Amino acid sequence: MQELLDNYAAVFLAGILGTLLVLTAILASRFLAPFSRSPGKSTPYECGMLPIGRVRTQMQVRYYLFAILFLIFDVEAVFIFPWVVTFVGVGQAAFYEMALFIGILFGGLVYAWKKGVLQWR
Amino acid sequence: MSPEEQQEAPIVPPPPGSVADLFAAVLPDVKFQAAQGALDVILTVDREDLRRVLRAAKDDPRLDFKYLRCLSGVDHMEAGVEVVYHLYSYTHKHNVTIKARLPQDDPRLPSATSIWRGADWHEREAAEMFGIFFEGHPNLVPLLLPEDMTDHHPLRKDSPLAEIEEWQAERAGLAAGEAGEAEE
Amino acid sequence: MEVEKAAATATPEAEAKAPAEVAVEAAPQVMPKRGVEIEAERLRPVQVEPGKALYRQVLPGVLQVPADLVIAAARKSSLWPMTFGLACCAIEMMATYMSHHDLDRFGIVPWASPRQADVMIVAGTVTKKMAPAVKLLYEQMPNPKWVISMGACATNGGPYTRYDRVLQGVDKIIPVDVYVPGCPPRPEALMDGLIALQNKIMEERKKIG
Amino acid sequence: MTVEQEQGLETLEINVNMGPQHPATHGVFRMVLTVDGERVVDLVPHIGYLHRGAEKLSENLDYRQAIGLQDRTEYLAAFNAELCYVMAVEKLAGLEVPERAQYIRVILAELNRITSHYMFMGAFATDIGVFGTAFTYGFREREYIQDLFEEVSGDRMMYAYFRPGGVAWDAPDNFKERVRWVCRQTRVGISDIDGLLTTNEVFVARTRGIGAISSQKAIDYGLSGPVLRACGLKVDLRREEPYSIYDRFDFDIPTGERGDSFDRYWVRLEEMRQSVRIVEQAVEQMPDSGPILPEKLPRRLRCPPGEVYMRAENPRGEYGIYLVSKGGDKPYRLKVRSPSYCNLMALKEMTVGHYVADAVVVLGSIDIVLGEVDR
Repeated sequence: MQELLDNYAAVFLAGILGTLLVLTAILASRFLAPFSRSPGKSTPYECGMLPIGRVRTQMQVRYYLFAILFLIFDVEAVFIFPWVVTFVGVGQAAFYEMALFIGILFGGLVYAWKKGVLQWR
Repeated sequence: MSPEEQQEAPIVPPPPGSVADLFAAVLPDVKFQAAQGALDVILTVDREDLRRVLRAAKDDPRLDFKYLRCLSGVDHMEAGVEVVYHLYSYTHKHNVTIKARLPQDDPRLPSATSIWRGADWHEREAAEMFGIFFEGHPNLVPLLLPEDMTDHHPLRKDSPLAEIEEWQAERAGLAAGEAGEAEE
Repeated sequence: MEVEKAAATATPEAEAKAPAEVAVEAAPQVMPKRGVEIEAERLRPVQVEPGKALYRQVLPGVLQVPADLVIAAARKSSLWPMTFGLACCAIEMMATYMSHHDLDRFGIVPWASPRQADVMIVAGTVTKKMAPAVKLLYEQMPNPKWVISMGACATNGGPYTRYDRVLQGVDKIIPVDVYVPGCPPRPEALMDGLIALQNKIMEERKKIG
Repeated sequence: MTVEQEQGLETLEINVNMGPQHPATHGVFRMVLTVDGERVVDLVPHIGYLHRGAEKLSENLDYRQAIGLQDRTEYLAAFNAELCYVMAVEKLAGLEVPERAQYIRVILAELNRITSHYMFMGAFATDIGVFGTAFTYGFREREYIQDLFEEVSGDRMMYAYFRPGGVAWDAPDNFKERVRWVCRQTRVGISDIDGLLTTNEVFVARTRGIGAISSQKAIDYGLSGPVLRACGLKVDLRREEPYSIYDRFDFDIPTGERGDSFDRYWVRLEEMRQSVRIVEQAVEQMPDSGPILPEKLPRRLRCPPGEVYMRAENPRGEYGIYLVSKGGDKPYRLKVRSPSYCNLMALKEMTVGHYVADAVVVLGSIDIVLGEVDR
């Protein structure tokens, strides 16, 4: 029970440090920088020119496909990280399970590739 | 230098067999005033038949001036505004300079963009710098000056140079000079 | 062809148009008559409010002096200039960034967007058509920000000062901290300007806040 | 303007403003791209953000003073611009340039072409995505050549060293050894960049077939220089209308096949090698001593009335000086025919239909210098 608690203590500590880092990153500039508001500062940056056109434009539908594909392989990477870290002590079976996991996702990628989603028509 | 000292260039007739004779052969009914410049032959044409001359210069196989080198405006004050076309042919490897002089009060000229696509910006620049109006130019909007500045023609001889203004940082009190120290 | 007729003028455009003429698609707009006076509004100097940092109000006086020192030392040793090359001085500025005259050792990293930049090095001639863009870029930079006017053109118009379309000095529209002389200034001169800016930051640490 | 989609979901077109302050526009060039998703549908270039009136000011400077403005107009290859302007004045005034001065001029002009192409290599590769590496290579090599320029003319970029009739003062005594050393160093630099980029698979994939233009269209638009030679035309002013002493050197003219961005890069790379060949031949043939200015050069040069359109082969294309003189010591009208200005007219023709990322590549491949575009 004790080492279980220790494990969770480590995770808990990592969580605190993570949020602390993020908070200082955000609040430090708010706290230290002499902030001054001006009309020009709030306009979106367009290489020095006043912005053209409207912000609310319907985007191309193809961007959605790229976003979904990225999401899938990003989540896959999240699952691979813990596996890689504990790879030595876990034993043979984990390797084949992960191979199967990656194989299925690779199948999805091949399907998307053949469908021509990766090409910007 | 004052206008009195300005002398006109002496008209030196071009050597026989030069481009001027080719032009005379191709367009017999157009009267050219030919002269030999430092490098190429210069033909001065009236404004009325300029378009036909340029069209023939490009399409006629004997002339074949497919390459518009440069199109520039020259302001001769009372003597009017002059538009100068420098043409070159890659096949015959010969050059020509075609000039058209416009009266100062009515600087109007048919556009050459339909003949050479490369004339587009040259004409827009000549238009905004000298106030020449090119008829038939698809988009005669100032190019080097801001788009909405249409009555200022800097390259004209009568538009003056700017005076040297006082340097900001020396003038006391203006924020620009002492921006470093934020006011207490 | 109808466009030609629309623009047919008094001159006897007599002969028939050659059919092979490329149809000119847009009608030539009649140019709106607008004068030079609209420039005045575009060239008005930028309003500058240096703004007050929170830690100055919260921290008691005795703690502010070391805080200022640390913050100013941090700011001066990581100046991020916005790549704002206008003309010939930009090539000399790039030569200064590159390995031969390396600026990375000062912690100076050229950055493309004004949002993360601290210094705006105005390298080149500021024309009146470019002035609104310079003002907007300066406003879009977060405080604290500094401006280095590199070269004679940015300081007072340089060799082009007598032309009426050139702004005689960028300090007519935005406040300038360091003027670097030269046309173009040598890389060593620009480095000297940046070091002068660093010293200026250290000297004025109490005021910037 | 909405764009119909196969699935019936119509999307609006976005106006992307690649404005005056942009890392990929090589200065203050602005183009408004109308973009349908990733594909460029329309492109409107805006120039004039660096219009400093060099032509208007030259009308109020005498012939020697206007040399400084020519350097600042074409600031990447100042020697070539000076050479073209100075030859125009010599043609008008009928001055004879002594031998040694001609050789010094050709050597410096060709070396300046190499520095300009180095700058192109760095900027073009950065546009493609080889961020920084090619820039550091290019600028390292430029420094070697700029050191030589500084020894000869006293300045790194704005030389004002050529004069109508020759050069201002004689080159230093170790000029020949220094030029030979710089040529050896340049050959190493060229092979570095060649090895880095030409066979780089990503570089070729990003530039082959992008921004292609046919040779008829190129001539119709008035393109010149490497952009025109990339379309397969063997056209070089140093060979067709040899000016100065270019007819004494043998060098060949590299041409591309398809006129796309890779060919333009490749033509400039080969041109650098040809320039080194020219410089090496020029150093061998150069007389060791001799006058550098004609004897009877008047203090205040007055040109007889007349006009001339002098053209020279600049790194970017045909750089022309149309000089009108009405007597007196000031030019009456000085028009600079800038190659980048003419090459930019075809930008829309080359870019529409490609992706947004390729618009940056096409603009980079034309290699514009804004001082010369806006004059």
